[in-house]
Amino acid sequence: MTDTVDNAKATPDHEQPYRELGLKDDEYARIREILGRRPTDAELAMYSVMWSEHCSYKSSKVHWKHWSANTTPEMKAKMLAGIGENAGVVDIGDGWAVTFKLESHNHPSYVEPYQGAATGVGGIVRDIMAMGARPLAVMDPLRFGAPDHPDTRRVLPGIVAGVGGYGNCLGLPNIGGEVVFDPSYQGNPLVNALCVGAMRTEDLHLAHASGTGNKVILFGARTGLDGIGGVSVLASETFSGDEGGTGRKKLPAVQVGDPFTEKVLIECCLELFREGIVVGIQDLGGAGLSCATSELASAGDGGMRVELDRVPLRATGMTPAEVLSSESQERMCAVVEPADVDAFMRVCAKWDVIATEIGEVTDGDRLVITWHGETVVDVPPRTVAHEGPMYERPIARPQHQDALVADTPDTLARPSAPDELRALVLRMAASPNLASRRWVTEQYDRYVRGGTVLAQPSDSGMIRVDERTGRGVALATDCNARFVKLDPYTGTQLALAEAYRNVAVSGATPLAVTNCLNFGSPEDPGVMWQFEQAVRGLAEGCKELGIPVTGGNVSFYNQTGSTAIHPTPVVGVLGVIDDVRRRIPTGIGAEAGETLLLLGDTRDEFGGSEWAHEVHGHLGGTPPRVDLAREKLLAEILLAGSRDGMVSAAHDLSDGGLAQTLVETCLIGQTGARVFLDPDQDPFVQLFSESAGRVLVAVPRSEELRFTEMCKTRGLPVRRTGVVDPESGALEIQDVGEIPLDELSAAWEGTLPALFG
Amino acid sequence: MRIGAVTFPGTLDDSDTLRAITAAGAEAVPLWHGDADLRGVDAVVLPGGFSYGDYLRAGAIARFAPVMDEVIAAAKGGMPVLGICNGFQVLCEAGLLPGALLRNAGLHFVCKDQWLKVENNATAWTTRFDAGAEVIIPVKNMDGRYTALPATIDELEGEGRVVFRYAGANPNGSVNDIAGITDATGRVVGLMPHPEHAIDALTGPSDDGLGLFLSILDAAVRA
Amino acid sequence: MARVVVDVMPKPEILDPQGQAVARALPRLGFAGVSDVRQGKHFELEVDDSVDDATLARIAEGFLSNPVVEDFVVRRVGS
Amino acid sequence: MARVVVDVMPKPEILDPQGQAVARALPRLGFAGVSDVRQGKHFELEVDDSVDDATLARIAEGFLSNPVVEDFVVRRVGS
Ligand SMILES: Nc1ncnc2c1ncn2[C@@H]1O[C@H](COP(=O)(O)OP(=O)(O)O)[C@@H](O)[C@H]1O
Ligand SMILES: [Mg+2]
Repeated sequence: MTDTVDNAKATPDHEQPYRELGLKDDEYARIREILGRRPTDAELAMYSVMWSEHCSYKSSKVHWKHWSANTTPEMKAKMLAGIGENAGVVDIGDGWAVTFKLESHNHPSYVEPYQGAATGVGGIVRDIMAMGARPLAVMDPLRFGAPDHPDTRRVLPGIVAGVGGYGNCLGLPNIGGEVVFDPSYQGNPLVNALCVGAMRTEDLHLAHASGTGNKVILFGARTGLDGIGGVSVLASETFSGDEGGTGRKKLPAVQVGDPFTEKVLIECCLELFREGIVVGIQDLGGAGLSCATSELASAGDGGMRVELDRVPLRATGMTPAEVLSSESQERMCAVVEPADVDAFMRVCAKWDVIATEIGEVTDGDRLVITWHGETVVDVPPRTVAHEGPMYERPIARPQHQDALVADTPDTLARPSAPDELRALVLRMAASPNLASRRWVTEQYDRYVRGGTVLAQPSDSGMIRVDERTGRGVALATDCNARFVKLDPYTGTQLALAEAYRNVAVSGATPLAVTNCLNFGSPEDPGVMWQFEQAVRGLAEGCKELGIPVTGGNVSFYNQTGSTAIHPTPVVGVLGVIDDVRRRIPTGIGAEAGETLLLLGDTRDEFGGSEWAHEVHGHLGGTPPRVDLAREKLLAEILLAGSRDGMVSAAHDLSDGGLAQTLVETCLIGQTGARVFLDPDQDPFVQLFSESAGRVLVAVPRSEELRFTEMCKTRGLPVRRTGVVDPESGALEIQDVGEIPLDELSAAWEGTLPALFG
Repeated sequence: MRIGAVTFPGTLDDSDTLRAITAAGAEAVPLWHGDADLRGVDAVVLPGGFSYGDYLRAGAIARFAPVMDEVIAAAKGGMPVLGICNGFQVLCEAGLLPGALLRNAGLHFVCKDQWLKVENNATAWTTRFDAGAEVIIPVKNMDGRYTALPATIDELEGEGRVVFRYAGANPNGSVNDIAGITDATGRVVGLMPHPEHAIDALTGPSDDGLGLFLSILDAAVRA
Repeated sequence: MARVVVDVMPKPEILDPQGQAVARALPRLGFAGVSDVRQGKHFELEVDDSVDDATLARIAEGFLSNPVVEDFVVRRVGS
Repeated sequence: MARVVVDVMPKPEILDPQGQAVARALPRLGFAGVSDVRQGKHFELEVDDSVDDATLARIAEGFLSNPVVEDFVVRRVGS
C-alpha cells in the first residue's frame, strides 16, 4: 500500500527507517516538527537525500561566510550569477557570458570506475546546460593511489576510459585536467570534472518555478531504479519479500550513463532556449526529482503540484519514494508557459526526446506530489531544498601537525655532482607524477567543435568562444595536496596561485574561480580544521587577486577506514583573452635564437616537493612561500608581453621545479636549449626547488632588452638563463651535462604506458 | 558550389565540417537525417561523431536514415560524397565503400595528430594534393581499424583505391595502414582522419585538411 | 579441449542504451513485433579439460563481467 | 511472446583484439588452460509470436551483424 499523507496522519507511531537513510534522531524530529506529523515514505526519501551532506552542504555551509566577506563590489561587477546557482556565470565581454563549475564523483568511480567517471562528466555538463549555456569543453582533475598498486591498475584505466567515453561521445573537447598519484588516495581515488559553457548575456536562464499555471515538464531519459541505493529500505518496508521488496535491497547504487541521449538533450535544450519557450530549467543530478522539484519550487515564488505517476518509467513496480530518489541520468526538468507547451513538445519530438508534463506551478507555498490521485508529499519546498540542517562541526588543529611541520626536508641527502644531477633530471622526468600524460590525454577528443586553441600538455586549456572576434577563455585546475597537508591555508593559496599562473602564461587574464573541496570526514575535528583553513585561504587569496569564487563543490568522507586523503581543494581558474590568436604556447622553438628568461625568485624550498616525495618518500616541513602580489605582477607582465608580441613561449614552474619546466618546454617544442645556471646558487636548488611565482619565458632576441626593461621597471626579478638551440637536439645544462632530446623523451613518455599500457 | 553536411542524432563534427566547407569558399548546407532531401547540393559530406551512440556498430543505424536513401541514390548517379570517420563507417555500412571499421587494435579511443601519405590524388576529393605528399591531420576514433577480406584488400590495392595511408605508427591496426579509400569512380571517398579539424593552425595541427574541400571545388569548376 | 560460452548481460534494472538503440531502430527499418532488445557480450573460450566449473565461474564473474552492473551465464558446448 | 537470442561473432579470419586481450590477461590473473578467446555480441529480443524465422534472419543478417566481418546465429529460447 502506498504511504499517503492521510495514512501518515492516521499512523503517527509507525516506525520509519530514517537512520538507515542517513538521518540523525534530531533531524528526523525536525522533519516531524516542520510537517506537524510523521513524514510519508516519499517525504522521508526526499528529506533524507536532500539533507544528506552531498546535497545540503550541512557541514560546510557555515564556512561560506568567508566567500561573502571576501568578495568586494568590484569583484562582483562581472559576476552574473554566483554561489547558489547551478553554476557561476561571468561576463567576458563582447556580449558573452561564460559559466563553469567543478564537481566530484569520487565514490561512484571507485565502485564502478568507467560508469562512475562517465556519469560524473554527464552530471557537470547538465549543470552547465541548466544555465542556458552551450557546453564548450570539459576537464578532469584526477587523483589515484600509488601508481604500481594493483587497485590503481583496476581503477585508472576505467576512469580514464569513462571520462573519454562519455565526453568524446557527447562531442565536448577535453582541454585539460590533472593526474596525480599518492598513496593517500588508495581506496579513495578522486574524480573531479569541470565543464565550461557560453551563452549570450541576454540568454542567461536561472532555474526557478514561477508563474501560477505554468507547466512542469520532465524530459530526457526514462526513470529507472539506478542509484536508488539506500531508499530501497523503504521499499522493503512497504513490500515484503516480493520482487519489489527485499530483492531490491541489493540494488547497485551506480548509474549507467548514455552520452548519446545527453548529446541529443543538449541540442534539444539549446533549441528550446533559442525558441524562448522555457521559463526555467533544472538538471536532474544527485537526488533526482526530489532535488529538481523542491529546488525549482523553492527558488520560485509559488508552490508546485506534481503528478508523479506520469513520470515515464523504465522499471515496473517502482514506489513513489523510488521515483523521487532515482538518479537515472540524462533527464532535465523545465517550467513552461501553457501557451508554449505545444511548441516545447514539437522541439522534443524533433530530437526524439521523451517529454512529459508532470505538474504545474501553483499559487500558495506547498510542494504537493500525488501518486494515482493520492497525496504522497505535501511540504514547504524551502525546508527540503534550502533550509536543511547546518552544523558547526568541532574544529581542532591535528596533534601531529606540529611534528609534521618540524620534520623538514633539510636533512635529506641532496645530489651535487653533475652526473648525479643529470640522472636526477631524467629520474624526475620519468616519475609518475611528472611524466607525460599523453597515455591519458590521447584517449580524449580535443578537437571536436573546432574551437580548441590550447589543450594538453599546455599549462591551460583555451577555447575560442566568438569566431568573429576571436574572444576566448582559458582554464586551469590545480592542487598540490601535499602542500595543503603541510599547511592548508597556504597550500590552498598555492593551488590558487598555480591555476592563476597557468591561465596567465597562456596570455589570458584571470577572471573567476571555481573549486572542488575534497576532504576526509567532517566529523573529524582535524579534517574540519583543514577545511576551514582551506576555505579561508582560498577566499582571502581570491580577494587579494581580485577574482571572485563563483561556485564550487564539496566532497567529504574521502577516506579509507579512519585515514583521510590528503586535503585536496582543487582550484579552477577561468581567464579571458580578447583574441585567441595572441595565445602564448608552451613549447619553445617557434623562432630561432630565442632567449630563455626566468622570472621570479628561487629559494631553497623543498617541503612537500616532488623531489622529497619521489626520491625520499618524505612529506614534512612547510610548503613554499606564497606571494599573491607577485603572481598578479607576473600575470600583468605576461599579458603585456603577449599583447606586444614580446613573448614567443611561456611555461610556469611548479611540480619538479626548473628542471621539469625545461624538460617540458624542450620536448613540447621539439627543440633543444642551452641553459646557464646562476654561479652563486646551489645547482640542485636552482633545478628542483618548487618556489612559487616563477615562469620561464622565451623571447625573441629582438625583444629581449625591451622585455627585460619592462620587468625591471615593474620590480619583477628576471634572469637570462639560456638560449633556444634548434640545432643541438639536446637540453644542455651548464655544469650538469647534456641530455639528448631522444633520451629525455624516452624517460618522459615511457612511464604511463609501461604502467597502464 | 553547394556542399551539404548531414547531421544524424549523435553527429558531432557537423558544425566543424560546415565551417571547413565555408573556409574553402563553398556554400555550406546543413542536411537533416530525417529529411529525404539533399536540398540541391552538388556534393555531400557525412561528418564524424557517434551517430546513434555507435551502440550497435559504428554507422549501422545511421545508414538507414531517410537522408541516406537520397545520398546512396545520388552517389550512384555520380555525386561526390566524402565520409569522415563516422561518415566513413556509414558509407561502409551502406555498401558504398567496401570493408568495415572495427575497434582499434589498442582498444582505446585515440586522438592524435597523424601523418598521412596521399596515395591517390586523382579522386574528386584529393586533386589539390601532390601524389605521395605527406600531410598532418588529426585522427580521433574508437573504431578506426579498417578491415576487409583479403580479396577486397587486393582489389583496392590493385586498383589504386587506397587514397590515404598512415605514415609513421599505425594508430589503430588498420590493414595495410589504410586510412582512406575510394570507390571505383573516385567520387565516393571515406577516411578516418578529420580534415575538417585541420583547416587552421590555430585550432588544428595544420591547414592540410583544407585540401580535400578545395579539391572538390576544383572538380566543380572543371565540370 | 572444450568450448565454453559466456554470455554477459546488463542487469535488468540497469540502463541498456545499446539495446534501446536497436529496439528503437527496428520499427523504422520496417520490422514490427520486437518489443524489447537487450545487448550484451558473448565470449567463446577454448578451454583445457582440466579447467573446472568453479574456475570458469571465477573467470566469468571476476573478469569477463562486472558484477556491479552485469549478470553472466556460463555454458559448456561440447568439445 | 518469444525470447530470441542472436549471437554475433567476428568471422574467424578477422582479427579480434578484444578476445586476444582477454586471452592474454587470463594467465596473468592466474588462470591457466584457456587457449583461445573470441568476443562477440549477444542480443536478447522479446518477439511477438507473429514474427517468423525468415524475418528474424533478416534482422540478424541485415542489421544486428555486418556480414562483411561477422557471422551470426539465431536461437529461439522458449516463450
Ligand atoms: N586527466 C587529465 N585530463 C586532461 N588533461 C590532463 C589530465 N592530466 C593532465 N592533463 C594535462 O597535462 C598537462 C600537464 O599537466 P600538469 O603537469 O598537471 O600541468 P601543470 O603543472 O601546468 O598544472 C596539462 O596540459 C594538463 O591539463
Ligand atoms: Mg603549469
